[in-house]
Amino acid sequence: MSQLFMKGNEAIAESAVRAGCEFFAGYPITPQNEIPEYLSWRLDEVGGVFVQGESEVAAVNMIYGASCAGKRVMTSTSGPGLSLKAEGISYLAASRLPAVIVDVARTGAGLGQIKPGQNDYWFVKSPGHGGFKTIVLAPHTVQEAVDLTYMAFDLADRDLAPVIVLADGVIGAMMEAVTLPPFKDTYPDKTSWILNGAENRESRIISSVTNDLNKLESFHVYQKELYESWGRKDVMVESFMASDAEYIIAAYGTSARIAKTAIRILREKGIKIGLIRPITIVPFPYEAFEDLPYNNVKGILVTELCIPSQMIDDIQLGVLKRIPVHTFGRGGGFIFSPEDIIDELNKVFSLED
Amino acid sequence: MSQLFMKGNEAIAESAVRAGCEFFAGYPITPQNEIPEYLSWRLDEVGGVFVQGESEVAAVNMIYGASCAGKRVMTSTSGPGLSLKAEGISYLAASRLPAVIVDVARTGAGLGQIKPGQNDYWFVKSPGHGGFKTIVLAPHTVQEAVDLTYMAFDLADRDLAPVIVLADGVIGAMMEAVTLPPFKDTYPDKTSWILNGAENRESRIISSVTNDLNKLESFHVYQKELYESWGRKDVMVESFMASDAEYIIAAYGTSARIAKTAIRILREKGIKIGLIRPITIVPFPYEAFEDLPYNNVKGILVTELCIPSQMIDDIQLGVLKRIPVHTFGRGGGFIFSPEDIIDELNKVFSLED
Amino acid sequence: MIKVIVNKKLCKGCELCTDACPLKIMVLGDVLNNNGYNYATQKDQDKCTGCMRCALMCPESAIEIYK
Amino acid sequence: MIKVIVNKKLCKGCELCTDACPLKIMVLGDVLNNNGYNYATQKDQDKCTGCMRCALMCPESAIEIYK
Amino acid sequence: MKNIYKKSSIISENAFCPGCLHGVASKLIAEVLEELQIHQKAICVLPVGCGTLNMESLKLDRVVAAHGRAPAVATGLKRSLPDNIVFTYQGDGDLASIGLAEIIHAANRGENITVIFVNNSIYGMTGGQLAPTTLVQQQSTTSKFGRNTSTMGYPIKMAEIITQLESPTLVARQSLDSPRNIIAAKKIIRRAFENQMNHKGFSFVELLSNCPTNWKMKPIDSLDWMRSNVIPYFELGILKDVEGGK
Amino acid sequence: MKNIYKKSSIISENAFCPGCLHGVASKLIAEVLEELQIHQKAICVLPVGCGTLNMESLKLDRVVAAHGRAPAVATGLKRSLPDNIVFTYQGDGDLASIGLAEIIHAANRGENITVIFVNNSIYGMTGGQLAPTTLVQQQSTTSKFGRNTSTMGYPIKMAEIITQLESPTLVARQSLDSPRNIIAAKKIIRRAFENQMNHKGFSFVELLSNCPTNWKMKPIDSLDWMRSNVIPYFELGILKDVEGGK
Amino acid sequence: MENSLLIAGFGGQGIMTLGQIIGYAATKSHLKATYYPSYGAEQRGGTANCAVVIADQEIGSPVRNKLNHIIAMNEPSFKRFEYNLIDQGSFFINSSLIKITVKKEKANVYNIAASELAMDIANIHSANFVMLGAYIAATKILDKNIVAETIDDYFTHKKEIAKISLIAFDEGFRQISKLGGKGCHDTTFK
Amino acid sequence: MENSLLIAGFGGQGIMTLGQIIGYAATKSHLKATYYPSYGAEQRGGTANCAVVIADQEIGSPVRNKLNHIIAMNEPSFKRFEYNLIDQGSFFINSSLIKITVKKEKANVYNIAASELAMDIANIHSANFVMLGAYIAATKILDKNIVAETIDDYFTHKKEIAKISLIAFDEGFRQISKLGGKGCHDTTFK
Ligand SMILES: Cc1ncc(C[n+]2csc(CCOP(=O)(O)OP(=O)(O)O)c2C)c(N)n1
Ligand SMILES: Cc1ncc(C[n+]2csc(CCOP(=O)(O)OP(=O)(O)O)c2C)c(N)n1
Ligand code: SF4
Ligand code: SF4
Ligand code: SF4
Ligand code: SF4
Ligand code: SF4
Ligand code: SF4
Ligand SMILES: [Mg+2]
Ligand SMILES: [Mg+2]
Repeated sequence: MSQLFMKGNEAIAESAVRAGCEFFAGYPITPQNEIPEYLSWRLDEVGGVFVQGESEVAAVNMIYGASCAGKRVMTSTSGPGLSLKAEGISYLAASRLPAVIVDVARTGAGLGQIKPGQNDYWFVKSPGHGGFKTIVLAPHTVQEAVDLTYMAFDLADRDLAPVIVLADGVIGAMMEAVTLPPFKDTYPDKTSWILNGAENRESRIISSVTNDLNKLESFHVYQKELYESWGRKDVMVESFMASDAEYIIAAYGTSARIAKTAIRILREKGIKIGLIRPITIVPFPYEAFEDLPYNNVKGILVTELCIPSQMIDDIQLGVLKRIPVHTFGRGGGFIFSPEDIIDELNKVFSLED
Repeated sequence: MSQLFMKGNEAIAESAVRAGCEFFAGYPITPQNEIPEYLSWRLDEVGGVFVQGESEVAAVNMIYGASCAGKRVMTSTSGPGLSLKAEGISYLAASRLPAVIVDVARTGAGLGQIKPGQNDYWFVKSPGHGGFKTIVLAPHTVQEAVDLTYMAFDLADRDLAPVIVLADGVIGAMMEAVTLPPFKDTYPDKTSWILNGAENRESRIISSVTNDLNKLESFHVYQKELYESWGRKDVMVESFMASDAEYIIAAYGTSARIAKTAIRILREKGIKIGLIRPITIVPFPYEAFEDLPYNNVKGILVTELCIPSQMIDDIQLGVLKRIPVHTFGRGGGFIFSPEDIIDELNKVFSLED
Repeated sequence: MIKVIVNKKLCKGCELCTDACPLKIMVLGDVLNNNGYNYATQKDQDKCTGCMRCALMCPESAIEIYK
Repeated sequence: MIKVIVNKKLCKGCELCTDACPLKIMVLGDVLNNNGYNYATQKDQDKCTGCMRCALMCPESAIEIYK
Repeated sequence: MKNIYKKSSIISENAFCPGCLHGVASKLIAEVLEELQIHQKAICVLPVGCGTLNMESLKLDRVVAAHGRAPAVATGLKRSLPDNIVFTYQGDGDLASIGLAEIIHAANRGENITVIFVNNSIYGMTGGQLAPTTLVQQQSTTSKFGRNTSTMGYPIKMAEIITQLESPTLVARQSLDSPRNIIAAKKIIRRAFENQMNHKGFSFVELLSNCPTNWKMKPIDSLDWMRSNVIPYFELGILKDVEGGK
Repeated sequence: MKNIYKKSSIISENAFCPGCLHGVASKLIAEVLEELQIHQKAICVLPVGCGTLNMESLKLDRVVAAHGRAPAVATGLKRSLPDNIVFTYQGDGDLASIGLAEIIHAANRGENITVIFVNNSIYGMTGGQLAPTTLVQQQSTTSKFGRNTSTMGYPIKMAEIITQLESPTLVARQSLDSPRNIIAAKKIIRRAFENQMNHKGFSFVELLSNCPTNWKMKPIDSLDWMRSNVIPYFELGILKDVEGGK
Repeated sequence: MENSLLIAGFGGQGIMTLGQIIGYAATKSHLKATYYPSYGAEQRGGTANCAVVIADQEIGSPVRNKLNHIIAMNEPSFKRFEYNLIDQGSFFINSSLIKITVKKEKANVYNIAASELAMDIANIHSANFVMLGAYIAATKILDKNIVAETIDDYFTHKKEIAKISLIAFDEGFRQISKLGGKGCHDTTFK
Repeated sequence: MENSLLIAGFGGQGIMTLGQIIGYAATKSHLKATYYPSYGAEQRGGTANCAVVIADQEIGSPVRNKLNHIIAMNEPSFKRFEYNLIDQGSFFINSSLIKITVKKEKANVYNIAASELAMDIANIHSANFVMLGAYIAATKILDKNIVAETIDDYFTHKKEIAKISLIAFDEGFRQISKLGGKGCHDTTFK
């Protein structure tokens, strides 16, 4: 497979095309603009449909419609746009419609700044009203962004549910070599539930509302079981130099790759340090933290490109306060360097003393 | 003080008026319609302003504007509308604008059902993009809805931040006797930051964006400190018959008052059971669970009017898996009865055996 | 001959047909149907011209007309 | 007498003034300012009629005119 | 004997209040789709509002859109299934208030869909609040003393606004208050669906309706009120009809 | 010597690209506010878009609204501070796309505010995507082969739509491409603020502008393009002017 | 004391009004009370119901599935709630519209031809107040005069309705007082 | 091997193009590479910069604050990043626009009058390629021919620009090769 040097956003877009995405609706927002820009001509080439929605609200509801028709659908956005899609994502989840939603996160609440940040972690854990969850995949390289986007379509179709790919401004804007996946040629059969006219069959309804409260409650029970099943079979986590580690960095996405450099530097100095990197934010790899060798591990540093830490609670649900857990982050769109992480480790754990 | 038999929604509205709310913008949605309906004439009586927004998005941005002018402002909604307000709430938080947001929760994601539910717990924990939090107050009686709404305005002004009152369809729709608080006559002085024309002073800007990344990062650090300060001084929790309890029910809002009836019934049978009721969802009363007498308490049942449980993680962050924690809920808009809770307790703890 | 049949199960007693009938021969009866509505009936079948106004107006499609 | 003064700090060398000047006496100079722009200057002060077209057009309000 | 008027086979018992003209709007659509023999190709995008109640009674493929977003959902559907017949059924709160951007942009893009807009001058489903279409001085639960134009503005004329746009090919307004107008309404609904079948683009049919429950009137009185207040303000007729389409 | 043209004291160095007419729109507002002596009462509601860049350079009380929501924010401000001068400054993506419902409803309610609408036919800030106002066949980063009317519709004429509504009292369109038009634009901006001072209600001024960066043209070429493409489509003039107001 | 009552019937039968008036009257009587309307899609046409709890101490759950009293105004609600009545609970039945008999054992059943009685007084719309009168007479849960006052207050701007409602209320009260009278018979311990 | 380069200058000086071309060329050379543009509000007017990391193993952080190499095209970026250069790092300076001297000790400094040289070739817009030539010549981090090929590919639809860019690239390369030549002097270990 030949390697292409590609921008993260464009690689995500091309991966979606190869995964069989036939319908994309989006609305411009930095730092993800290359996704709609690329798809605006690329989908046309492969016979798909691109629509620039009049807003994020419209865009998410357009993919809602196209998903009803059985298409593989995607939308992408960043922070403020994700807020505007909250209602639509909730509708997708409640109507059991597959869809892929890409969030290329930036920093800060409100308008914030278009600079990168890992600020949407809390939000994507339940990105809308009504108490639902979606699978959230968090790539830390362009290659992984490609692979997870590709996979997201399959997960969405498997569960008939929206799936979120949570990238950040660094992943979206950077270029890196990637191997693109092949074009998908088989897709799950959706003929049993999609809307395409009630010809020779009973008419159907796709709806997030029902007057049959028992049916609604059954759906809530189903949701509960679905989320539990994710916990059993869909957790993805990378353990990097962590098996003998006395200190653990917990990080996802861009901050994890920065942490890797820090770890390499420290390992060269003989310090036993490793990384546990959640690849799925939902379902969260609690077990990776529950099952740490607590006789050996002395402490954990959670590093994120945001302030305050948003992952800390999930980590503690695994660690259960058995060892010290510290947090380190930069806000305001600043990106910490490997050296910054090393400094912080020295500060909280007196590593190199 | 005379007692009035009032509908929860109207009581919340009148309490807001007495707290000095001068500007309300909303959009109809069941089960909170009596709030805007009441305020549509009531605010006029007291010289305030009521605007029916063209949508929830418009409504939240209207209060954003009025808050810039230094007014005490409120909006109210239910589930789907809260999703649409996510971006605006994030802007309020990032622009440091005080505002009160009432969510009278219903059941289900998507359109769901207008029947009551406690389905927005996850969502209100970070109701928008960008990694921010708001104080969330959760009343379990109409009186408490009145008191917490009244208090919400003061908290919002103290922190220059949005505050959420999380009620549910039962609290909103039911009638109960209340004692209304007096009209506020003094308010915090906001002249140092509001917009009212740069006359005899420097011009000002209210904004959630700044090109000065250091300033933005300082704000993120400030947010972190603010949230930590809430944890130290703003936690509210009710402990009901819990001091000698061997079994604890953890519940908030309507499910807590149902639990109280169940507890009274069981106490009459000599069973040592009590309730820990978070009044503030954010900041969550972790300590109440951390500091349980674990030599005495045998188990916890979390009861919520939703499926799956949304409060369980917060409880575990306090309990740290030291004793069994079970969850019980009804979805689909069903309301469990005290007897249902008792049955569940018997099932999981063999209480009455 | 014209035959106007009101489906009493569907009728909600709204009286729109009684209003629409130019001859005022559609009326509400005294008896309640299962949903608690006094349903419509035609009181003077012979006069009916089959103009269909009643049926067109009925929001419940409760009126069928035969000729 | 008319005096046209370009604030070289503000000028972004967009040439809108050079286009707007009916006498084409506004031109960009060779020197870069601090922001890296070749800024505008008036090359033939005597011809200037003070019509203000250059100043009206300037998005930077970089042109002041004295009479 | 020959049956000269019968219930369309694609509707069943509806859930509207007694005397609500939503019932008439819905049955006309059912009749037209059946007559044109396109009911097996049709997909109905329902709104959030009393129109949602059609979800139990219209026997077509249906989807319930988020409040106001039916035109966006219809866009996604129609672009995916260009050979199906896609239409939205929307109320005035849904279409003219929260969903204003969506309807105007779908119209402006010239989506080849049909929009049936049931304008009853009020928020029916939520209990009678002011709608953008509520008449001047009309009372509602959020305009207790009547619509005050100085703070609430004037009733929005959606058909007129849509007409302003380049792309739409058929824009009309009819009323459901009388058998005669119902016949005219059916005719224009039929035209609107034929337009879509002929790939002529965006059609918009506004149907003036009532809400006896929230107008707090007996159904027959609500018709009188429509005739003396609603219809004079919202003029009936075909506002735009581009022959041949685009 | 007398200074006959100088920089308004309420603007400082702006952050727009070289040759961007946002600079002209902003300076005209500054000049008018200063001339009317209302700059100390004025509150500017900025959009999300290149107009946001005014946040560093306009020395007035300012607030940055969420993308498209400036009219809602202005509603909240003006209803709270009826004696201040409240205006929005919005781009075409902001006002005509995501914020379409907000602008139309603020206009329909007749809010006593002034709206300055800088229409540059593109999303400037985000790097040149198709806007609702992008001209037919015009290229953008999301319409690589030009605006295709059959899928993207036609450029929306906002001033014409606002004119349809009952409440607005002044609606006009001018262009910033030439000194002559700039003078006319300033005049109408002044009228729009006077309107507000006189409590006449909603005023809407659309200003045709450029985006040399994303049109990928030299600034002076962008003016030519405006003259030969933009202005012919978006006709200049006063579309509505209700004397005496309400 | 803690008493749970459910009132159920068609939309339009004044179910909610009744529940609220009982709540107001209880508050006036210095008792605790909650009123909870079951709102929902079902209101259009189908059944409407509300729950009223009266107690002398803080009320926990405002909704109960063990009911002390039921006022049933039509058949569907009769059927739906019959088995929620506790043993020894009281069932107030609008016998004008409900032709089924109570299957539940150990219930106090009061059949009141409320719709007919209301028709005799003025119109069918005051049937709810007939039931209220009967309910108060039979349960004595609230003082008759306080309830009457409350009705008067409730319709303070609708004097005519107040008058008719009070007559209907009295009539219902009378039916029980004179136990065994027309349209009312006590079927205790069936 | 892991090498971090920062390229900085005014917007419009072709900073991003340069970074991308180095990334493409590294990929072509079977090396790992990351390119990360600093995007942001500052792009309008102010400085633009991008980070390029080249390595023979998986690259962790694409952004470094310890830089092996800096290419500075204007003064503000010179000032901003000077102290991020590691000891023994190399500093490539467009001496046409930067008149300050490097204060940092232990740096290899290459002053190239890139803007002037570019002007001599065609126009100021190819100054970046002059710098690229110098950079490749001095660091030998990539093969000259592969970089030249990459430039050609990059402007595949803009033959004219490709031609000029290659000439500029060669010129920059030549400046370093003939070390000590016009506009270029090595100030190692200042
Ligand atoms: C986002 C959102 N906001 C508000 C609501 C509540 N809601 C339900 S229906 C409705 C409006 C109904 O009015 P209209 O569209 O005129 O339809 P009608 O019932 O009158 O036919 C509203 C506001 C909702 N479900 N979702
Ligand atoms: C909710 C939301 N969506 C999208 C964006 C990204 N965004 C920033 S500016 C802009 C549009 C700018 O275009 P326009 O309004 O025409 O202003 P211009 O820059 O052309 O003056 C967009 C889409 C955002 N900040 N927030
Ligand atoms: S119009 Fe139809 S529903 Fe109404 S009364 Fe007549 S038959 Fe019955
Ligand atoms: S068909 Fe005509 S005349 Fe006959 S009942 Fe109906 S409306 Fe009356
Ligand atoms: S118009 Fe202004 S900014 Fe542009 S070149 Fe002239 S003086 Fe400079
Ligand atoms: S004032 Fe008129 S003539 Fe003088 S330089 Fe400016 S544009 Fe030219
Ligand atoms: S509430 Fe109004 S619009 Fe809705 S069904 Fe009833 S009468 Fe019709
Ligand atoms: S991007 Fe376009 S609109 Fe924005 S400042 Fe630059 S030229 Fe102006
Ligand atoms: Mg309506
Ligand atoms: Mg624009």
